[in-house]
This record gives sequence, structure tokens and C-alpha cells, in this order.
Amino acid sequence: MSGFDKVVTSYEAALEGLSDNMTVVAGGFGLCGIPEGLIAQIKKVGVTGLTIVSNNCGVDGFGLGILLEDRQVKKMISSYVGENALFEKQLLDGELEVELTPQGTLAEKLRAGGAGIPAFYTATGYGTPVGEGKEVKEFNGRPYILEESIVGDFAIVKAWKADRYGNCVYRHTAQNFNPMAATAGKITVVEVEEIVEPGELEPSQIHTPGIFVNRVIKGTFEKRIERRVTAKKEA
Amino acid sequence: MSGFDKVVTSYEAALEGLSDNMTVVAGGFGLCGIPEGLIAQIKKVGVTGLTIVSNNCGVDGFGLGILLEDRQVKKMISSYVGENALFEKQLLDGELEVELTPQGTLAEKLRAGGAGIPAFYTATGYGTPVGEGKEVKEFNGRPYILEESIVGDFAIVKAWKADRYGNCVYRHTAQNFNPMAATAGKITVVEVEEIVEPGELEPSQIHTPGIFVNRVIKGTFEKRIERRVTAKKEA
Amino acid sequence: MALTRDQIAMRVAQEFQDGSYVNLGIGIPTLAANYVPEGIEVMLQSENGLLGMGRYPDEDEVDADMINAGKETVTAITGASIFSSADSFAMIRGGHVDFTVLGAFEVDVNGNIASWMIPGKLIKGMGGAMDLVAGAKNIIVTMTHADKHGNSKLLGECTLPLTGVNCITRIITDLAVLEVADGAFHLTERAPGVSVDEIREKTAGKLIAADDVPEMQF
Amino acid sequence: MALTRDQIAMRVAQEFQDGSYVNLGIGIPTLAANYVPEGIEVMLQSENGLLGMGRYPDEDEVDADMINAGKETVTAITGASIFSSADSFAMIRGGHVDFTVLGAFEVDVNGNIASWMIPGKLIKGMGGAMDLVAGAKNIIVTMTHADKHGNSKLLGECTLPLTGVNCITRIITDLAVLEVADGAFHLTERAPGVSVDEIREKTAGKLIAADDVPEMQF
Repeated sequence: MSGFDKVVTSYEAALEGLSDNMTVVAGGFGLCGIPEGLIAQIKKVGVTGLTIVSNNCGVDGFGLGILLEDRQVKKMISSYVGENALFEKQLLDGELEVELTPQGTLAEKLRAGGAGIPAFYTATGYGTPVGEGKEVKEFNGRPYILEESIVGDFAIVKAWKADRYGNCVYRHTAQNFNPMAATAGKITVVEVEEIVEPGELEPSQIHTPGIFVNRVIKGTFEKRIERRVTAKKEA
Repeated sequence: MSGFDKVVTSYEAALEGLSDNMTVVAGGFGLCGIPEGLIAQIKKVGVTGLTIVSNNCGVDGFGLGILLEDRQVKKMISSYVGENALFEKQLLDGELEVELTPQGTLAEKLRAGGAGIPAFYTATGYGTPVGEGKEVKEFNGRPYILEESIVGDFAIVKAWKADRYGNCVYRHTAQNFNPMAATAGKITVVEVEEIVEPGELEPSQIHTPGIFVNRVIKGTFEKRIERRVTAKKEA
Repeated sequence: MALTRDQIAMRVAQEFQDGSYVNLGIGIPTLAANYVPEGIEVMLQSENGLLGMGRYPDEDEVDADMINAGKETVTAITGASIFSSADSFAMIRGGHVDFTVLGAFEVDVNGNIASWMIPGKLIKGMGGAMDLVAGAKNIIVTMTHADKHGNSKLLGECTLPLTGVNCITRIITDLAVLEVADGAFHLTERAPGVSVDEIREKTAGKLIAADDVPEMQF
Repeated sequence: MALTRDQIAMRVAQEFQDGSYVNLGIGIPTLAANYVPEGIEVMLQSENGLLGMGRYPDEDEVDADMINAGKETVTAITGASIFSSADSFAMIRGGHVDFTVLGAFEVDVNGNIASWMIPGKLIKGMGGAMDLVAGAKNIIVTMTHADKHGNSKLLGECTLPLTGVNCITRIITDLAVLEVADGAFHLTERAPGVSVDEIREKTAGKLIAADDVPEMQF
């Protein structure tokens, strides 16, 4: 089924069409399950004015953090931005805008964006700075705030395995935000550890059906660990 | 982990606490993936005044259809009620109330109910009888209607395999509404074909994590087929 | 001459582009799967939770746990995926399905469609139809141009309870292919041997037609 | 005498009931996993998508794809499940997690909590904390009763940006266990050797205490 072959063989092809001032949704939690090669390619092509939607912004020198080095990022939509000195500096210097969003609300905004739900109510953030300026409505006597969904021009996703139809599975907790990100891009690009033949993935065990995916590229991953803690150190 | 052993060995125990006028969310699509033994038990205990939330209401004499025989159902919330003569009769006689709900909206209402989202906007049903009396709001110039979520007093679910912690997997298209139903019950009861040991199900391949499940019972299933169509008949 | 059901399905299948995800309603739409043109590949989505629906099963392949949205036993192609109803309608509502093809009782010049209920006569429910017309990128309505009493199904305004508003852009009937835009039906193709006059006569809503509307090509 | 961090964690762990699903924040809350009482089983939920979090890995078990919400390498217990962030917060927001234990900068008599931001000094983001306080069935705040300058963290009204409103019902500090209800802190237990007067002195918000508040039992 040639019409459904999503595999591309160069990072140029993987991110073709990405341009300045676009919104990019990125999967990953900290440095776990991030599309390393796609991030590197964004740095390489040098697009600027990006809005990045990602739970975190990597660390200094790795992950999405490298996009800060050349000031490619105009705005971050994230739940947690700690552990990144350059980030903090650009934020304090007013060079970087940040929309802090609760982690569950962020995950749901992406799921909703992919699912054609333009907005939903949540109790999360009511009465806090997150709720300021947002519509409030009571259900069963409890107040909730209205949160709008997010769709990116591009979504960049890291999966474990994919077939050429774009069906993906994720490995362990490297799943995190990746399945929602995959649904929430006008163009969704998945970087994978392994490309398998259609049929190798059990149909009812596929995390992301290929319909959400536009391009698949095989990457190589450093998989840097942010906090290596072992039983020995603990004991 | 005895505190997490959800397995019960009798249908009485599986549905303990079910009483008149409760709301019961049921998984299944037509006769596919329905908790046959739990439905039979509801008929046996004879509770009445039930509100049943299910995409369909079975057929005459099988599936949820058997609960109509003794008029146990006050109201159905469903997307499709065809193929059931007794249903049609009770509806026309005014004995049964029906809230017809688009299939995707129904699935989302249950997912939202389980996920603590009290309401969401959807374009589905805008300008139709489904949208009447519902709040309308525009996003990006398109009108959407506000739909509220559903949580049942009980959810009855059919899974393929579960372990005693309540982790479930579904088989083929018998998945359908079951994963959402499993999240949307104050008490969720899962009837399964097979009970396996914890660890037998691959953690990242579990469809319904045990946290959503209160009771697990091993059932036996007739698995009646509603429309048996084979390649021969077609050719 | 008016098209047969299979001919309507053949014409529908010409709409599909290579690599399209397609959801087919019950009836004529389902037949379209049999006529996908050479060199074009489509993947069928069944809204009960199957992407990559295959043929009907052989006798020994029949499995009660493997059905389509019409509740028929079915198979999955190699490379299919199976998921929950919530995920299925995330695809549909989220605009990820390229084509949805469905039948209708009535369509009107504003792109409204009525397909799920005839008050006092028929209440089977809307199933997934309301989500499909709200969410799919391209919607194709297939139906006979007129009902068996000769009443037009292409109206100035739908009379039956609606399935969706302002959502239908293309209609393929036994007589014609029409686009819906700017409050009118625009005739783009006629069935072989069917005159513009006959189509005009059987179209109750405003019809715009050039003098030289081409015939469908099969 | 004021409790150590581990003693606070021990007291927290006494709250857990058998069969509880528990989400533990970073710091003292995480320590509570080490002190779950005999005969009580809890299952740990980590909001990055892991139910059934286990111990830290041995050197040869370290896997970059297996981390907890604190981004530490971790293992999963037998019978664990792993899922997306959306599904994880469906559990949390939907009220399926029985206990969440988290730290705070301030708590007030109306059950408000501030834990994520100190304007001009610290903006790391709220992570999952706002969802956790909005969704968990039982929330336990653990913190020192006063900051290192001796200023009370139990206030009449929080001064820092809030994490959640009217959501905190139980606080376990190095000095006391308190319930929050009806616009006051209700002292239910004191740390061994700590007087009601000392607790009263270090509690800025309204404190209600009987004369015979019992000591914590370990």
C-alpha cells in the first residue's frame, strides 16, 4: 500500500514545511522519550519564533534546551521548566514567554486538540493564577474552569517501533506525552528506534494508529538519563 | 498484595450494592463484547428503575434486551436502538425513556466522566435535535455544543483477560466502549474470559489499569453473533 | 439511465485519493470498497474501533469479537489497528478521516443533511452519523435522487430532523454528481443518458447547471 | 521534639489503608513509601504514567525509558501498568487515586495551598500538583510547621500564588497532625514532647486544640 508508506529517510524530508513562527507540539517527559534527531534538525534548520508545546524544555545543552541556545523559541507552553539555567535566564530577561500549564491540563489539551474537542472544563487550576481570565462554570456545585485545546502545525514524537503505515508503540514510561502529541499535529512526524513490517505489531496493542501519523523516520538515540538513581545509592 | 485482589467468585458478590433506580454504564457494541453474566445477574436480582448507558440495548432475548422483558429499565442512553422489537414497543407505549446520543459523544461522555472532566464542547449534533437546549459557543468561528459527562453507580464491563489487580486487556473489536465504561463507574465490575497472574500482561499493553476496577469475575460467554456474514455469501 | 447501486458505488470510489482513510456507511457506501480504482489504496475505518477493515471472513475465520460498525463479522488487513470507541471518534471528530460516505433521507441547498429519523415512523438512532458529518474532512452523500414516490431528496430546506448542518459539499445520486455551495446544488456530472432537464425536474432545491454538463466516466 | 523527615514520613504512612492507590510528591512524601505499616499494601502511582512504581533499579537494571515523575530511574512491580500522561491524569483528575501526599510552602485555614511559585524567586512550574490537589480523594500535606526563619507555614490566608483552593483537609508537620475544617486548623495529634503551646505559637492561622491532644504513636 504505497499510498500509506510514511517512511522518510532524511531529517530534511521529515521536517519539510517547518517554518518560522510555527507551533510545534513535542512528546517527552524531561529527557525521557524525546525525538532527539528531530530536535537536532530543528536546531540545524534554524527556524525561529517557535511556540513549543512540551511538558518540559529539556536541560541545558540537551533535549529542547538546545533550541534556546540560538533563541529559536518565542514561547513555551509547559508544566515544568526547572533544571535549565539558560531557560531561566531568557525568561527573566524577557526573551522567552512561558505559559505555565498544569501537567494534566496540558495532556488533556493535546488529547482534546487531536480529538476535535475545542475546549473542556476542569477543576484543576480554579482559584489559582492558572484560572485567571478563564470562564468558570459550576457542575454539581463545584466550580470548574474552561480550558481550550491545542493543535500544533507540527507534532514531533518519539516512539519505540513503528511500521510504515505509521502504527506506533512506545516503550515503558517513554510513552508519556507522545501518544497525545501524535494526534495533535497538523503534520505529525514520528522518530523511532525501529521500523517493523506491517503486521508485526498486534492490532489491538498499537498505541498510536497510523491515521494520526504523516511521516516516520528511523533515528538513533543517546537516551541521556536526567537522574540516575540506583538501589545501591539508596541503601 | 491482598488489598488489591479484586477477584470475586459469585455474581451476587460481583453486583453487591446494586439497587433500584441506579445508573448502570455498560460496555459492548451490539452483542459484541458484552458482560453476559453480569447482565443475566441484573435480570435475576430484579432491580428496577434502572438508567442504562450503553451504545445499544442488545436484541430481543439477548444482551441488555433481556432487561426489558421485566421492565427493569426506566431509561436508555444510547446511540442506536434498532433491531429490538420489544424496545420499540416500550418506547412507543411510553414505558421507556430514551436519550439518543451520538456514538462519539456517548463515548466521550464516558471517557470524560472517568477522567474528571464534567463537560466538553463538540460540533457533533449542533443544529440538530441533539443540540436543543444545550449551550452553544464558538471557537475559531465554528459553533459547538456543551455536552456533560456521565458517571454510573455501576459500570459493567467485558474484558478478555484480567489479573487479580484488575488490569484488563480486550480482544479485537470487543474492546469498543468497554475501556471508557471501566473508568466511568463508581463501582466497576469486569467479567472476563480468563484470569491471569499479575505480570502476565505486559505493563505497557494493558488497556485498563486496575485502578479503575473494583471487582473481577470469571464468566462463560455465549458470544452470539448478530450478523454473521462470510466471504462465501458475498461472492 | 439512472445508475444502479453498484454504479453509484463505482462513481463514489473515483473520489478517493491514494492514501485516503475512508469511513463507509451502511448500504451503497459499503459497496464503494469493491470499486477502488487501480493504483489507489484506501484504508477503511470502522467506527466501532477498527482501522484497516478487511474482507468478510471465510467460514473458519468467523470470530464474534471481530465485527464492523454494521455488526457484521469482518476481518482486519495486515497492518490494521484496533482501539476503543473513544479513540475511534477522536479520529473522526478530530478530522483525521479523509472521506466519509453515507446515505441520507434528504439534503438541502445549505449543506444540511437528514438521515437518522422519520418522526412517527422510524427511530433507530443516529449511531455515529452525527459525529461523522461533524468531523470528516470530505463528506460524500450517496442516495437515489428521488424517493420511490418520485419526491426529490435534494431540497431547498430539509424537512426531517437534521443529522448535521452546513456540512455536505458533495452528493452522488443515481442521476448526478452535485456540489453544494452558496445556497444551491451545482450540477457537475450527469449519469450517462440522463438529461439536465430530468435532473432539474427531480431536484426540488435550487439547481445551477451549465448547458454542457459532462456525463460520468466509468 | 520536632520530628525528623523520616518520622514525618512514618506518620504519613500510617494514614494509608490497605489497597490504596497513592501518589507521592518529591521529598518527604516519597520517603513515606519506606514506612508502609505491616499488613497494609499500597500501590504507587507516578504521574508520568506508571501505576505500580517499584524500588530504584540495580545498576544493571537502569533503563532510560523507565523513570518516575521526579525523572529518577525506577522499576515497576509485578502487575504494574504503564500508560500515557492523558490516561495518568484521567486517573488523578477523575478521583481514582486514593491518596496524594505533597509538600507545600503555605497552607491556610480555608484549605488553600501554595506550593509551586515564589514570585521573583522561584518559578519551576506546577507540574502535576494542581491536578493532584484538584483530583485526589484524600490529600495530605507534609511540611515543616515553620520555615527556617521561624515563620509559620500554617496561615490565616496564603500569601503566595495558590496551587488549589479549599482542597486540603489534613496536614502532617514536624510538630503536629492537623485537620482543616470550618475555617480553622484542628490539632489532632502532637509530636512526642511537643506542647500544644509551642504548636499554637508556630501556627499563624486560627488553631483549635483540646487540652488533651494525644501524642503521635509510632
